[in-house]
Amino acid sequence: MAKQLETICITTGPVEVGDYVTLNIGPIHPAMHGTLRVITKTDGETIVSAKPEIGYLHRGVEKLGENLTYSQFLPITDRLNYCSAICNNVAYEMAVEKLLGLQVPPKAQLIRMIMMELARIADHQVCVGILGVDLGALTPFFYLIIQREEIYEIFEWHHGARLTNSMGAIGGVEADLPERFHEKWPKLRDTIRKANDETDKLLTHNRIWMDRTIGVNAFCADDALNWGFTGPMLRACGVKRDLRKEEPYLMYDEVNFEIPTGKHGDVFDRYMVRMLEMEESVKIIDQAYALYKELPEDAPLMKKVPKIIKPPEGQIYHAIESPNGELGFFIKSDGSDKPYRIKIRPPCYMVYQAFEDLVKGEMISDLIACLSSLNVIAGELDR
Amino acid sequence: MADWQIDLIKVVFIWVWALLIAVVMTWVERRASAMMQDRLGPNRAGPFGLLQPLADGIKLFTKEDIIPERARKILFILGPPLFALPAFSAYAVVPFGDKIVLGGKEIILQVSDVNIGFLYVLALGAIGVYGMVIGGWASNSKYSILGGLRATAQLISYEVPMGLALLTIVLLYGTFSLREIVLQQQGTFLGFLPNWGFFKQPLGFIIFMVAAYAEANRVPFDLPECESELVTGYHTEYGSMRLGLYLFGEYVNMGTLAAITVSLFFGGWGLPYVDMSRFLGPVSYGIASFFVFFLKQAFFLFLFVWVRWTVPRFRYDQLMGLGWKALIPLGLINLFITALLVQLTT
Amino acid sequence: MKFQAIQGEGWLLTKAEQLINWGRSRSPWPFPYGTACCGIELMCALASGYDMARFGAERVAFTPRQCDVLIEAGTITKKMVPVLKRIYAQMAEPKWVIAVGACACSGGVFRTYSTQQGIGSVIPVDIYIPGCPPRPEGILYALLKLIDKIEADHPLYKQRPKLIEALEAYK
Amino acid sequence: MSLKDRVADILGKDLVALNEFRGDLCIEVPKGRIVQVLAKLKEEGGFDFLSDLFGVDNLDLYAKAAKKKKKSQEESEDTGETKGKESVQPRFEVIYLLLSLSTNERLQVMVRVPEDDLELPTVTGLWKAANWPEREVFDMFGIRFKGHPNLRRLLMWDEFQDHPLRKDYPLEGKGEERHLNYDIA
Repeated sequence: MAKQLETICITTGPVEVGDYVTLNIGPIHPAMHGTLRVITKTDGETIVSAKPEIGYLHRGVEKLGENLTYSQFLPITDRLNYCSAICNNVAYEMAVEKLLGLQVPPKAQLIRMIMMELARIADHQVCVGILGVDLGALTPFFYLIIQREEIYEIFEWHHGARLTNSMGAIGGVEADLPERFHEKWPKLRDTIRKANDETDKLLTHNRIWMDRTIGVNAFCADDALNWGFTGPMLRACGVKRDLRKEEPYLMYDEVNFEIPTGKHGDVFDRYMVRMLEMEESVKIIDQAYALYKELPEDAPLMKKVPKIIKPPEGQIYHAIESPNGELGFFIKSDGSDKPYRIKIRPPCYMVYQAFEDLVKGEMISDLIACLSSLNVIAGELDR
Repeated sequence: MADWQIDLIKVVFIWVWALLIAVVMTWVERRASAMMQDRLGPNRAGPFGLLQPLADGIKLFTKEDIIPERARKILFILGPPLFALPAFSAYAVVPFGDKIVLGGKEIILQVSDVNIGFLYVLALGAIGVYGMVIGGWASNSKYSILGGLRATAQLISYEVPMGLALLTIVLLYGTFSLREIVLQQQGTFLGFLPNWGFFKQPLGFIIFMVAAYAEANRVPFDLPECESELVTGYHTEYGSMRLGLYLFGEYVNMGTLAAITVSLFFGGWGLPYVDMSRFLGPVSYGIASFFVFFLKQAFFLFLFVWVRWTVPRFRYDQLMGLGWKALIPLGLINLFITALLVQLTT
Repeated sequence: MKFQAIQGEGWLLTKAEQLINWGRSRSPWPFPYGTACCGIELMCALASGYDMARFGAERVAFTPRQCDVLIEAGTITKKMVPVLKRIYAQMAEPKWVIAVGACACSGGVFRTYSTQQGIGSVIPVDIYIPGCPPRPEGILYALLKLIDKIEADHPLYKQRPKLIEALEAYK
Repeated sequence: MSLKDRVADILGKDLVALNEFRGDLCIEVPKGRIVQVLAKLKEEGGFDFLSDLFGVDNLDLYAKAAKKKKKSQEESEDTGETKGKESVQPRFEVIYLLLSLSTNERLQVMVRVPEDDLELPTVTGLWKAANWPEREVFDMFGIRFKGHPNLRRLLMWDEFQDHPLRKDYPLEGKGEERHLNYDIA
């Protein structure tokens, strides 16, 4: 049998002949979301080993950061996790602000919060939708995508871009919430809930969906912490940890929200955590919007920042809770107008390195389900 | 007209009909899925995009034909026709109408009333599998062979429950001929229910339906293709019209299975409670019976599409588990009970 | 004289070419080679709001054998270049390529050691879409432009010189 | 007891330097003792989560400092300083970002790695999370980690020669191309 399998016609890479069949999945494969690649050894359909290979989208962002000024690097951060670019923008802005030692005015903080939570919803919608597609249920994906378009509309009103937003600036945000946001938000809240509801009805209690997700790739909390998991992945394992609560930034300590957690860390728990988080995000936006309305209309949006930003020498690390988990920026400054070293700590980098542990002994179909539930975004994985 | 001429006309008619259903189904599938997903679907080729299948066909015909260097060439070429032709052939025993009187001659609307029609259908269904397996194996690609292996295991294990479900029908009606079975389903029983296989064998129908979805390679049982895992499964290496034949064969297969379902469980051409032959002329009765049959078939074809875009896909071991642990025991129990009832009542 | 229909623009051949072009332009099945940010916009273009399926570009298959249009959306790194070349080589003729976004066109903002500066130097590209990333409307517009291009093609003419040569030898 | 005192207490004489900036504490520890120090911090200090691990190349920083010093020296003509002390300063730094899950405190642990001895012991035994970051540091800076289970290039392809994040590597590269030879066996 093995002799017949020597060539791989579609994919590339070394081929081994032995008792196990080496199956190369990716970098171009429907479930690999662009540029991921896993080299698996399978015994029939069971996976004996799965070695992820990354770097197919390594664009040298960190090196680029060392050659651009602080403000110029902001648009580059969009291209990290392109599903929720705003979270990257705000994370970077906040890191530089920490380096400069300045506090952003409250109105800017609230606008950042609202936009970040919208981006979180958009990100989770893609993740859940793609998970459905990879398990064969295409229709929920379309319902969620329509909803995402509405969120994009708000982004477009606010800062003129759909996907790569480059929202705000170092020191605050440039523009107030758009006029139309005030009418749009109550409607949008209902439609987001409706889309989630439809997805929920189509998937959550579906017998096949339950069979495919419950108990698949279950992971225990100790291992997850040892592997450096953060975000929904860690929460699905039952650890109640969210940087919005643990190290509150912006004004997250003034709003009430729950941290949904799972129990077993399986695909179903990850799916449920993401679904519930969308609901929490809607709540956060509601409260942040109420706080926003209390502020006077001409409240400042920007802190005064010099045109050429030259932070003092020193090094800082600042992390926020992005949709995938802890997104941190380490910046070392040498006193010039360019950062001396920028290191990005992407959340899915740590998650994806545990991939072999996650899928060993499962079947090929589970590998696909697992990968989509991790929500690995190649842009921030390879940087 | 001589008998052979009539037979020829019937053969051509059923062939065109099967082709048409498959062609229209590719359009229906795309438009219906678009409808369910708040989209429009193809609407540029012809009115409502009705000519979309034609455009696809022209494109596939004029596309470069690639046979991978390391493929087994003869088998690679043999695969797609081996998949599509048995599905066509199975139409031969489908009674697509009652009878029509033309020129004083009574014509049965069925190409051939074989007295073992049942076995013929099952046998052809089993041959169709070879098209996939050979295609998958001959491509010499790992995704293809995985698809082919899945096809083998899946389709062969689902033949068994399907056979068990069909056996209950045979027990019930005491014949292998499809036409006989349809004739026996006319009228009512227990006073109000149509005399359909569905009402007499609900469990058998469910088993048959599940097995039919598995036979037709449709979601939730489309594991040999499985777009998100095996790229496109057994036909990963196929392009141009060879691919066209595979895609086409799938729809022909669906058409056959829908026709068989209608004949066995839903009274074929007959309407419930109404005997059309009483108030219709001999010619119009023949045509009407064909349309009734067609409408019933169309419903089941749409059901295929409906399910396809609603549910997720099974995993391989769950699929086998469902086949061997649930459907086969159920089928056996159903067979036993039916045998007992038939023995007691006759 | 005998071969006028082949040598000149005969009625039959022109009609046949029109028919083929009609078929090809109505069903450009895409190969969504989405590597980065533009992949998300490509996804939006395929989904409900914009619905690329209207133009027949519906059957999205990830096997190069079955696709007509390679939609390359996103950055191509130097590590990825051999893969892209191979995918393109595996596609069956006739094939077209759309380069979506600044990265695919020219490398975009990523003028770094690991990024390929535009895929045009690696594979032939038919349509370039600027933007970082382009809106779904941009992708649809590119598809329409590609359809125009296909309709203006001469699928039979390409082989005609060879055919004429063969027929001349026959005389 | 503040974090600073606690860390000083735990590490004792392993603590080479301590630096606080905007509330972020960065400690420097000797290169040979890094695994022991991190184990101690994990066991006694409660820093049970490795957030990240990365390298820094200080080549330009030292060059700049040397230039500045030279300039100031020329201006003041102070001959008391010994020249060339900067050149023996270790070129690379590797920084371990630690996090305490119970108290939410973060700590940067830094080791200096000289250019002539680019080797560090691996910490994959303490945290599995160090696996890929260590590979990345090797890929980007050329620092080898002794005992790492699979020390291969992570982001660049295997045949790549240089280490791109070093300061003497140009941003636009040296024109490397990747070629694959598919052997059709």
